[in-house]
Amino acid sequence: MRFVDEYRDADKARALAARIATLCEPGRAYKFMEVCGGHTHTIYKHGLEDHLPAAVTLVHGPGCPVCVIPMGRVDDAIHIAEEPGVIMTSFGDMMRVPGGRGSFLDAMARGADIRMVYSPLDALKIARENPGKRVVFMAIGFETTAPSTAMTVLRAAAEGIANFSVFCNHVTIIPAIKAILDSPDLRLDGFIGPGHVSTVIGCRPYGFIAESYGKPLVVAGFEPLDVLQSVYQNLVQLSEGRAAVENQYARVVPWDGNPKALAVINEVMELRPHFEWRGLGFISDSALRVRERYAAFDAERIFDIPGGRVADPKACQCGEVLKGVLKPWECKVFGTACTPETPIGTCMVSSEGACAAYYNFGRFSRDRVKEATRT
Amino acid sequence: MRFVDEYRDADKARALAARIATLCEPGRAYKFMEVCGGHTHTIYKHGLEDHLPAAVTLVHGPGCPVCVIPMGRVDDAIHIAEEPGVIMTSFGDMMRVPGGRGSFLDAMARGADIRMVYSPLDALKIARENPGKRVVFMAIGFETTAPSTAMTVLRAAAEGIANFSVFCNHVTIIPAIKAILDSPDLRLDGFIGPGHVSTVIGCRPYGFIAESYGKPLVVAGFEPLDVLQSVYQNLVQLSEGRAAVENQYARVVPWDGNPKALAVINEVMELRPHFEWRGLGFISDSALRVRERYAAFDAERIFDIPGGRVADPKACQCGEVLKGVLKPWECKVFGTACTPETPIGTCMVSSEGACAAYYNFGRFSRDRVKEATRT
Amino acid sequence: MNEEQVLERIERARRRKARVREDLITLAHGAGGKATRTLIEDVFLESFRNPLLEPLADGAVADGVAFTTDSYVVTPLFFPGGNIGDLAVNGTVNDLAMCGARPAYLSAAFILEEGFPVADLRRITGSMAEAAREAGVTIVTGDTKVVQRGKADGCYITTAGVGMVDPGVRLSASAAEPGDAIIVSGPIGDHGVTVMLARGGLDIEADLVSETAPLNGLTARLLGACGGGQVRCLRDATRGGVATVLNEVAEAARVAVVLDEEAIPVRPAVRGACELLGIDPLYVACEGRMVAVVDGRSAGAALDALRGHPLGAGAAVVGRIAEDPPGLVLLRTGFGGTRIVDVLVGDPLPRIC
Amino acid sequence: MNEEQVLERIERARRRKARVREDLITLAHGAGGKATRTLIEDVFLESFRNPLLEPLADGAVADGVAFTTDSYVVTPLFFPGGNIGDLAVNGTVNDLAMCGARPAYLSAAFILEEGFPVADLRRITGSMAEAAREAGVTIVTGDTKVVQRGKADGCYITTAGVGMVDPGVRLSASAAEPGDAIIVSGPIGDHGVTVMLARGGLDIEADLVSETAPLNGLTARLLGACGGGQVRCLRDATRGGVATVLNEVAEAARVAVVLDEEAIPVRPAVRGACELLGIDPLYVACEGRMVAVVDGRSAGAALDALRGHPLGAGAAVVGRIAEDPPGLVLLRTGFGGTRIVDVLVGDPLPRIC
Amino acid sequence: MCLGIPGEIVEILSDRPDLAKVDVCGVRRAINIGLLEGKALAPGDWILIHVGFALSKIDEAEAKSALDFLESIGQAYEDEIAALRESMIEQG
Amino acid sequence: MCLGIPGEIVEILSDRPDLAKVDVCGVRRAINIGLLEGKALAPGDWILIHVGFALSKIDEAEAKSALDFLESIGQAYEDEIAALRESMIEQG
Ligand code: SF4
Ligand code: SF4
Ligand SMILES: [Mg+2]
Ligand SMILES: [Mg+2]
Ligand SMILES: [Mg+2]
Ligand SMILES: [Mg+2]
Ligand SMILES: [Mg+2]
Ligand SMILES: [Mg+2]
Ligand SMILES: [Mg+2]
Ligand SMILES: [Mg+2]
Ligand SMILES: [Mg+2]
Ligand SMILES: [Mg+2]
Repeated sequence: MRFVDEYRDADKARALAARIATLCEPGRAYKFMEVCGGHTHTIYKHGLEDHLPAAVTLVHGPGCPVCVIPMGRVDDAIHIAEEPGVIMTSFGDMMRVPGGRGSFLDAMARGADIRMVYSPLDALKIARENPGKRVVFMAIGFETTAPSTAMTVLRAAAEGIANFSVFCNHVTIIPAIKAILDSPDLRLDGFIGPGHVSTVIGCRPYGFIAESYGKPLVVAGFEPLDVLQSVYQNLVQLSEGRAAVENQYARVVPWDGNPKALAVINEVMELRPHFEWRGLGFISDSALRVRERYAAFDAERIFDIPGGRVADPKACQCGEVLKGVLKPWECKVFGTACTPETPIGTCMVSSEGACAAYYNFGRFSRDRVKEATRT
Repeated sequence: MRFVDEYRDADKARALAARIATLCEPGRAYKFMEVCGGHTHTIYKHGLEDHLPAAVTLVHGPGCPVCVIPMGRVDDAIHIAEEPGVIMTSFGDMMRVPGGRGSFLDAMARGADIRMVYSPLDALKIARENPGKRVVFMAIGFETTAPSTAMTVLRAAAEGIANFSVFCNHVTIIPAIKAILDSPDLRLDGFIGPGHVSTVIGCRPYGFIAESYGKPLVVAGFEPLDVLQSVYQNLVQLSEGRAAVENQYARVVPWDGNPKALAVINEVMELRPHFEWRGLGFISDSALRVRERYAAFDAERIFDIPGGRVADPKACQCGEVLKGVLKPWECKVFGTACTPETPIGTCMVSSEGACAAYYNFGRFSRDRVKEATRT
Repeated sequence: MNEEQVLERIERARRRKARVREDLITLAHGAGGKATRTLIEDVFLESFRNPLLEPLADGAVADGVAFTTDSYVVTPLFFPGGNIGDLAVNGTVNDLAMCGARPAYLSAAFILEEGFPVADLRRITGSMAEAAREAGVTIVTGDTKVVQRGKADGCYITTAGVGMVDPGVRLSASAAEPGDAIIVSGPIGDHGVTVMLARGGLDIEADLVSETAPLNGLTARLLGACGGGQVRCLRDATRGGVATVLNEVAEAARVAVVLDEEAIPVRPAVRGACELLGIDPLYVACEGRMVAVVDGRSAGAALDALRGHPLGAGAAVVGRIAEDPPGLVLLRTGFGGTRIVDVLVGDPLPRIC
Repeated sequence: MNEEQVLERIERARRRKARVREDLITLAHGAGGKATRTLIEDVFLESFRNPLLEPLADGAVADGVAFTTDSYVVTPLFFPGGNIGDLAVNGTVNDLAMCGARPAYLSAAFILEEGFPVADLRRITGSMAEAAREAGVTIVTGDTKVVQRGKADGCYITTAGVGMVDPGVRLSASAAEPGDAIIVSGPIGDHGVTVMLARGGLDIEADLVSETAPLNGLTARLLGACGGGQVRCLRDATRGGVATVLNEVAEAARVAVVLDEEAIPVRPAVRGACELLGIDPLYVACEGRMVAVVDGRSAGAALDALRGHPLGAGAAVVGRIAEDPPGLVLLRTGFGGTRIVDVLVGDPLPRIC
Repeated sequence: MCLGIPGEIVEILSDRPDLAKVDVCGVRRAINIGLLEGKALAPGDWILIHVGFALSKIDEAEAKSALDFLESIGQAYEDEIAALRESMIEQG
Repeated sequence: MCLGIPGEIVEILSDRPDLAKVDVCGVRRAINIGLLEGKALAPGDWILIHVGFALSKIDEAEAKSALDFLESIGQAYEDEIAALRESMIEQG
C-alpha cells in the first residue's frame, strides 16, 4: 500500500530509534503527548514503544472523539433513537459507548433501529430510501469529521430531504489542548500534533503552544514511522533549545489547512458557548452546533431532548487519563471492573481510547512479551 | 359431549337405516339434496352413506359459503390486503381459496398481512390494538354468520373504532335454493334443509318449496343421526304422498328463527340487487352489502376495489357440482388436475366443499373400503 | 368413465412425482401436510438423493448409528407443560428412539433474536438440561448465532442427535404387513391444542398441558418385550399428527391402514377444542406420543410393555394393517361408517364452515 | 501498586468465571468475540456441562466418532464465491475435519421465511449437493420449518455432521506445546470481507470471492504426512477469525502464541478494505482456512503436505508456541514492535476513529 | 351451514352482560350472547355457538323427544333383530 | 484523529463531478471530493479519505522528501553499524 507501507519499515524504525536515543540527554526523562487517539492506536498497534528509549514516555491525550462524549449526550441520542419512526445512524465506534442507560447496542436490543454507516452520506441515503422514517445522524468527531457532516447537511438542504437531521456532537481540538496545557498537574516536553485535524485547520492554530507555552509541537502522520519521526523532531527542537510548530506530515497536511472545509463548517455550524467534555468538564467555545438557518436539519431542535447530565461513575478516572495525568493502568478499575466488555469509562470503548488501546494491545509485562517474541 | 355424542351412535344408525330401507319402494331411486356444506362434511366425515341403501343418493348443494365466492371477489380481497397499512382478517376457511392471482396464503408469501380469526370480534380486537393500521374483516357466510358480522359492525360503531371495516360477501340461502329448483337439468325428491341458517331465518321461508314445487324439506342438525333421520323423514313424507317443511333439528332451530339476529342483519345490511355466485352466475337479491349509514365500516366504499370479474378456469365444473347436476368425480379434472393441494375450483378447498369432502374422505372404491374395514 | 375408473386414475395421479408449483414459500410448506411433503421430495430429496435419506424417516441409520435433526420454532416459546427447550431435546431423542436407537449424544444450535431476554434463555437451557438428564443423553456440541431484531422470533433451536441401534433392530415403515396391529402410546393431540391455545389469539381456556416427553424409555421397553422383528416401525406423531404418520406407513409399505375411531384415545378437552375450531385431532401434533406398528400376534405383549411405563399408561390398539387398498388409511367411524384419512393439505386451520 | 502488579491482577481477573451481565441478547453475543464466549460459558456450558462439551471445540469426539453442528444465518444469502448452502455444508465438514475426523454424514435443517423464492431454495440445495459431493459426505437426514414473514431472513440452515476419527488421531487445543509451529492454510479474511462488502451498505467494490471450501482433503493430507501426535490441533478460522482461534489455543494449553505479522498471508484487497474500514484481518472470518498447530520439527513436512493440495497452496508458518506468558497471543509487528492480540469484544465494526 | 357447536353456559359475566363463559367439553371461551336478547339465560343452559356468538338456546325438551324417537326406533329394531334371531334358532 | 486512508483516483465521475472512484489496494469506492474544490484532480492523483470524503490531496514531492530523510537516516545508521562491526572485527 503506497503511502502506508513505506512508513511501517522496521529497519528505518531502528535507525530512527538509534538517533532518538542519542538525542536524549543522559538522566533526563522526556514526556510527549500524542493529542490524537489515532496516534495512540498506532503506537499500541505497531508496538512503537519498543523502539523508544526508557527516557521517552508517550502520554495519551484527549483526542479521541468518542471518549470525550459525556454520558448524558449518549442518553440523549438513545432518547432520540427510541422516538417512534426514528432510524438513528452512527459510525461503528459509537455502538458500544455506554451512557447512563446502556449503549446503542443495548438500545437496539430493546428495539431501537440504529444502523451503522461508513459516511454521513450513507445516513442521507437511508433517509432518501425511507421517506416515512425520521433519520438522524449521530455526528461525532473533531474538525476532521465536521466538514463531512456539514457537506451532508448542505446536500440534504439542496435535495430538500426533510426527514434527515444531525445530532451534532462535533468538538474542536484547540480548546482541549489549551485545557491540557493549563492543567496544573501535568508536565510535558512537547506534542505530537493531530495529523488529520490539521488537514482541515492547518498548522497555524498551534502557534500559541510554541509561542506562549514554549513547547514544541510536531504535526504527525498516522503510520508508526510518522509518529517516531515526530518524537525525533520534538527531541531535536529540545536539544536545540527551540519550540516551534513543525509539520512532519506535509505530504497530507497543508500548512494552511483546507479552506473549503473550514468554510462549509462555518456555513452550517457555529461554536457553542459551552460544551461538556467527558472527564474534562465544561470547556468554552469547544464544540459545534447547527446554525439557526439549518434548524430543519438539527435533531436538537426537532426532538425534545432530555439533555440531562449524567455523573461519571465514581470509579471512573477517564478525566485524568484524557489529560495524560494518569497512565491507563493507574486507574483503579482498569482491567478489572473496567474492561472492553464492561467499560466503565469511554476510554475503554473506542479503539482510539487510551485504556482500550493499552488493554487490547499492550496490557502485559513488556519484559515478558519481549522475551517471548525474541527471534 | 352432550348434544353431540348421542347423535353419533352406530346402533341407532343401523336401526334407522333398516327403517329407511323398508321405506324405499322397490325399483325406485331417491335423490335428496343436502343444501348445506356442513351436511356434506358430516356425511363424508362419518361415512354416513354406508348406512344408506343403494336406492338413496345424496346430492350436494350450493350451501358452502366459501365455494360460492367468485374468483373476482377473492382478488378484490387480496387487492385490499395489499394496500399499505392494511391487516386483512379472515376465517381459516378462506386461506387457500384461489382467486385469479392466487390465494390469501400466496398473498401472505408476497408480503400481505393476513391473519386468521375465530370470530369477527377478534378482528375488531386487532383493530383496537393496531390503531395505526386499517383492519378489514373478510366477511363470508350465509345468514348463519351475517348476524355476527352485523353485531361486530354495531360494536365498532358504538366504540367509535374508525380503523375497522368489513368486506361484505354475505349471501342468502333462499335464492340459491330457488336457482337449484329452477335449473332444468336436476330432478330431486326432497331436501335436507340447512340447520344453522335456519336458527336465524327459521323454517317458514322454505314453505314455497313444499307448496310451489311439491318437494319435502327437512331442516336437519349436523350430527350424522340428524342427517340420517332427515332422510328418513323425507322418505316418510314421500311414502305418505306429502310434501311439507319439517324441523328435525327442533332442539336448536326455532320455527320462527332468531328475530334479533334478523333485526341486526337488517340494521347493518341490505340486499344487493345482484351478486355473482361462483358456478351459478348472477342471482338477484341473493347477497348482502353494508348499508349507507354504516359506510364508514364498509371496505367496499373505503377502498378502491378493482371489482373485476374473473372467468372460472375452463376445466372448472363447480357450477354443475354446486347445483348437484354432477357428482364430484364426474368433473373431468377431479382428483387429477384439481386436488386439495392444487384446487382449480373452490369446491375443492373448503372442507364443506363437495369435491374436497369427497376427495379427502370418500375418494375410493366403496367396495374395497368396506372390504378392508370389515371387522 | 365410471366412478371406479375415475378413482383408479386418481390413485395413479397421486403416485406421480411431486412438484412444487408455487414460486414462493408459503406457511403451508411448513405445516406438515402435502405441501411439506412435496417440498421435501421435489427440492430436498431431488437435490440430496441417497439411499439413507430416501426413506424420509425420523432419522437415518447406518452402521448401527442413528442420526437425526429437527429445528424448533414453536410459538409461544413457553406453554403449559413445557417450552421450546424441552421440545428440542425430547423431539430429537424421540426421533432417535423411533429409529430403534438408544439416544446418546445431542447437538444444540441456537438462533437468538437481538433483544431476547437472557433470563428466558437460561430457563430454556435449564429445561433442556433437565430433559437431557431425564432421557439419559448428553449435549456435547453446539452453536449460537444472534440475528437482528425482526429476523427471528426470540429463539430458534436446532438439535441433532446420534444414537446406537442394537444389531437385531431394524425398523422401517415399509416393513408393515397385513395383520400387524397399530398402537398409539396415549391420548393424542394434547401438545398441538395446548400450543394453539397458548398463542392466545383464540381466547380459549383449557386445562391442557403438552405431553412433551422423551420416549426412549418406552421404546426400549417395547423392543425388549417384543422380539426384534416383531416391531415393524415406530413413529412419533409430531407435525401432521397420527394421520400423517399412518399415511407414510401405508405409502411406504403399500398396505392399507385401518383405524377404529372409537379406539383412538383423545382427551375430552382436546376433543372440545377441536370441535369448537373445526379441526380433527388425528392431524394435531403430539410431542410425546408414538405410533407403533407391531406384529399382530405381539400386540398384547406390546401393549403390556407400554402400559407398564408411565408414558405409555394410555396406550391403545387403534387399528391394524390390511392388504388392500394399498397406500390408504381408512377409518371405521364411531357412527359405523367408513372413510379415508388422507394427508392434510395445509395447516389444520380453525374453520367456521 | 506498580504496573507489573496491576497487570498480574488483571490476568487473574480475566481468568474469573464469565458472567453475562446484560438482560437482553445483543448482536455482540453473536459476533464471536468475548460476549459470545461469555454467553456460551455462562449459559450453555453452565446448563449442559459435561466432559465432551467442556473443551468447546469445533465438535465433540467420543468412541471414534466426531459430532458437530452449526447454524448459518449469513446475509446476503448469495455472495461472490458461494452461498449459504455451500457454507452450511463446508462449515460442518470443516468442523469435523478439525476434529481429525473423516466427515461422513450430514443433517440439514432449514428454517424458511414465508415468501422465500423457491428458485432461490433450489439454488441453495443445488450448491449443498455439489459441496457435499466435493467433500465426499452424504446428507442423510433433515428438517424443514416455515416461519411467518418477518420472523427470519429468507433462509437459515443448521447442519450437523458425523465423522469417523482414526485411532491414532487425538487433536486438542490443549495439546499445543512450546516449540510447536503455527500454520495457516492460506490468505485470511477473504470470506468475511467478501460478505461484508456484498451487503452493499458500504458501497465498496472489490474483486474478492469467499474461499468457502471443504478442508477434509487438506486435513487428511496433513494427518497423513505428519505422524499421529505431531499434529496438535486444527481449527477453522471462522467467526472471530485467526485471532480468536489462537486465543483459544493459548488459553486451553496455557501457552503463549507468538505470531509474526509479516508472515501472515493477507490479500491486498482484503488489506485495503480493512484499512478503509478500520478493522483488523486477524479478526475477520474465513470459511475455507484453517490454523494448524504442529510439532515444530514437523513444520516443514506439514507445509509441504498442505502446499501440495490446491486449497493449501498459500499455506504459511505464521508463528510458534512459546512457554510464557501463558494464555496470551503476541504479535511481532512488521514495524519491529510487539503487541498483544486479544479476543475481540464485539463485532469487528467498521470504525472511523 | 357453518360450524355450530353446543356449549354449556358456566357464567354470565357480570361486567359484560352480553358475554357468557361457555364450556365445551372442558374447554372454555367467552361467547357473545347478544343475539339471544330476551331469552332467559343462566348457568346450566346450553347454547349453539358459531364464530364466537350464541345463535340459539338449545331446547332440552325438544332434544329429549327427538332422542326418544331415535331410542324407540332402536328398540324396535333390536326387538326385530331378536325376533329374527329367535325365528332362525327355531328354524335351525 | 480519525481514520484517514490514502487512495488513488481511478476516475472522476462524469455525471457527478463531486465524486471520484478511488482505489485502495484494489478496493474501490466512490469518494466525495467536494472538499477539494479548486484542486486539479485527475486519475493517478492520491487523496486522503475520511468517512467517504477526500480531505486533502497527497503531495508527492513532500512525501518523497520525507522518505528521503528517513532513507538518509537509515543509510547513516547502516554505515554506523557497518563501521561498528568492522571496528569490532578489527578489535577481535
Ligand atoms: S480504566 Fe475505565 S474508568 Fe478508568 S480511565 Fe480507563 S476507561 Fe476510564
Ligand atoms: S373437481 Fe375442482 S373444478 Fe371440478 S367441480 Fe370440483 S372443485 Fe370444481
Ligand atoms: Mg419424528
Ligand atoms: Mg428429525
Ligand atoms: Mg415462533
Ligand atoms: Mg422430529
Ligand atoms: Mg459454531
Ligand atoms: Mg469451527
Ligand atoms: Mg460446529
Ligand atoms: Mg441473514
Ligand atoms: Mg463451524
Ligand atoms: Mg423433522
